Amino acid sequence: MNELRAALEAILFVSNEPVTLDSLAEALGEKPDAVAKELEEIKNFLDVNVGGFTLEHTGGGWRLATRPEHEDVLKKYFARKGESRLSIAALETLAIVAYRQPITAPEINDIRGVNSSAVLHTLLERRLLRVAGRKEVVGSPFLYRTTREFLIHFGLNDIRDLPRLEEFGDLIGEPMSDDVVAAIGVQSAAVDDQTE
Amino acid sequence: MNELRAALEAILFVSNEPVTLDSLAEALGEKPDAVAKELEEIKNFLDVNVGGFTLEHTGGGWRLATRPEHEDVLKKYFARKGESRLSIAALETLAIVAYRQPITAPEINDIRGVNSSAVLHTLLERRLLRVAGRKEVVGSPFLYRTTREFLIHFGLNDIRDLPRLEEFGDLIGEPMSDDVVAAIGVQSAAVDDQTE
Amino acid sequence: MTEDEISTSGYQLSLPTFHGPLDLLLHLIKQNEIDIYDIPIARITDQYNAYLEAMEELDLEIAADYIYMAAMLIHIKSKMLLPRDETAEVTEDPRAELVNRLLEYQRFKAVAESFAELDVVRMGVWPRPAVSHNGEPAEIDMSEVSLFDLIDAFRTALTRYKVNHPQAIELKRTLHKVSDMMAELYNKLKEKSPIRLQWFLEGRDRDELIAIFLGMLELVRLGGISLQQGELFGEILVAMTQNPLDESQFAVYDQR
Repeated sequence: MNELRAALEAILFVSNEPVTLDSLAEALGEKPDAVAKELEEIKNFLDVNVGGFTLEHTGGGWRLATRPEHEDVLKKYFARKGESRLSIAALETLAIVAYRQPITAPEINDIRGVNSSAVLHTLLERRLLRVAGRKEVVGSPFLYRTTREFLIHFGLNDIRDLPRLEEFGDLIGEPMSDDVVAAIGVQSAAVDDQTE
Repeated sequence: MNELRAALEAILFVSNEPVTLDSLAEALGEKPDAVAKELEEIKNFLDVNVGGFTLEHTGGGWRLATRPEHEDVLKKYFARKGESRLSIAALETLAIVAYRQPITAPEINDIRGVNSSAVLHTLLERRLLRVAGRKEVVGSPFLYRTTREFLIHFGLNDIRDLPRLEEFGDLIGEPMSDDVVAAIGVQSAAVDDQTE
Repeated sequence: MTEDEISTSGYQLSLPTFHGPLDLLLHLIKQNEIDIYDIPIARITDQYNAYLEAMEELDLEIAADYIYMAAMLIHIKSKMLLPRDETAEVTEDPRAELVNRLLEYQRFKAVAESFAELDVVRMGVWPRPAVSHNGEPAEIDMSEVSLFDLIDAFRTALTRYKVNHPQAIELKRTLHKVSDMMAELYNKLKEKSPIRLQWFLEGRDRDELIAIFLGMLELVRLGGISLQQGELFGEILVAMTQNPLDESQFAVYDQR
């Protein structure tokens, strides 16, 4: 097998951005002409033999990319995949509810600094959170709690098995600052009364 | 050109983590068998015709990845150092968790004869291990398990693909005499019940 | 095992480093070509201690784990010297547990070695770069989300909150008044006296503990309660005295 060509394929494969002829030639210690010739050959080879992606010569250089005709397939695939995925925002919201439950949406928004209603909706839909009554304050907002599914997912028998604050730093690997510990500490009493 | 195959190639190309047979079959509306057959064919085709990357069956799914022989070229081109190698302590800890999971830190310490908490933290951070609940014993220690990342890192498709523990270790010394066997109470039977 | 070059007072001395006491013992067994099932404990103990001494001379820190093993070896050695109980049905070899541990550790060490080879090879395997689809923010596969991620997410949120609200965490904290704690403790004692202090403190957070401690001292000072401890580090009992207190006066002791 052609070594230069294999090395080019490897670099192109790992690159997100178009790679320039010059940078390739330099890294591989080859003449730009030789590299250009190989790139053309890779392109031809892929066009004939591989239906799923191609090598395109764009303004900035060369890059491997999917073909337009697969856009729908990819969209569909990633839409399904998204169902089993959790955004960072959702994970954060889940964590806040876990440690501060029962908690209202305004309280969550306050901690996160952004509106969390869409994320809450997702978490309710995934059955990781549930509505557990209303808080007796102006507007009677819903109170949220974690569910049994939540416990099962994280391998916990009880919500009280969540890592405690003194274990917090150990697990993360750095000591927690005192005020953060204090903030976490406040909730430990609130967590106590949740028995599913 | 084979449409199913092209669609598979497109999905594999845009995925940076292993994709499962089921999710591919579902998204493409095909039978898993048919998809599996195509995947094998793509793998064979790449192994014969493409030097720069291959299709590997790892971490419970399939993914495109470069071959080990291009590590130097890639490091040079991307001016990246790559991840540092795992320490002996980390590898020992991984080995123990891989075969004895779920397992607690005290149990790991006991087998290694040394404290492993710093190593555990590194492995959690590199996502090679995860916390999977607590053990119901005094102190409720966390239970650790290997992750999908662990499987991918070591090129395993499933934790059960690990060789049996008995196959390891050129045991020093003579075979056990009968009275020693009686004294020790052969323990090796307890070793192989490792199933996820 | 690696050889660490250690430079001391002008000359180079090479001392192998080990990954724990079991690793060192395995090394000694191998070096002496000893049958692992029939370890001459006295000899191995001497060599083990000699190694620790060498480490000490080089000012290397000897972990507690090594010292613990040294003690264990001496314990086994002393047991070996005891006359065997001929009447016992099965004579337990004092070395049995150690042998088991060594065999088990040796297996995992071998696994670790094979992992090390894989680690090198697989480090050279690179996946496609992560791409965000439709500009969506980063996502995590739910099956891969663990308690570690959950804690980390919570910490990130709190840290960010702290940065954005330098004062707010302080304000949100439930303040435990010394007077409340005095009243709570005093009322408990009215129901039942004495009580175990440990029981009363259970499940309290740090702020509460401080308030309780201060309140308790005030109650003692006022002569309303007494504390008893039977032995050093023993259980502390809290009891009512014959001297009734005016609860409405507790608020005086709140400090801001």
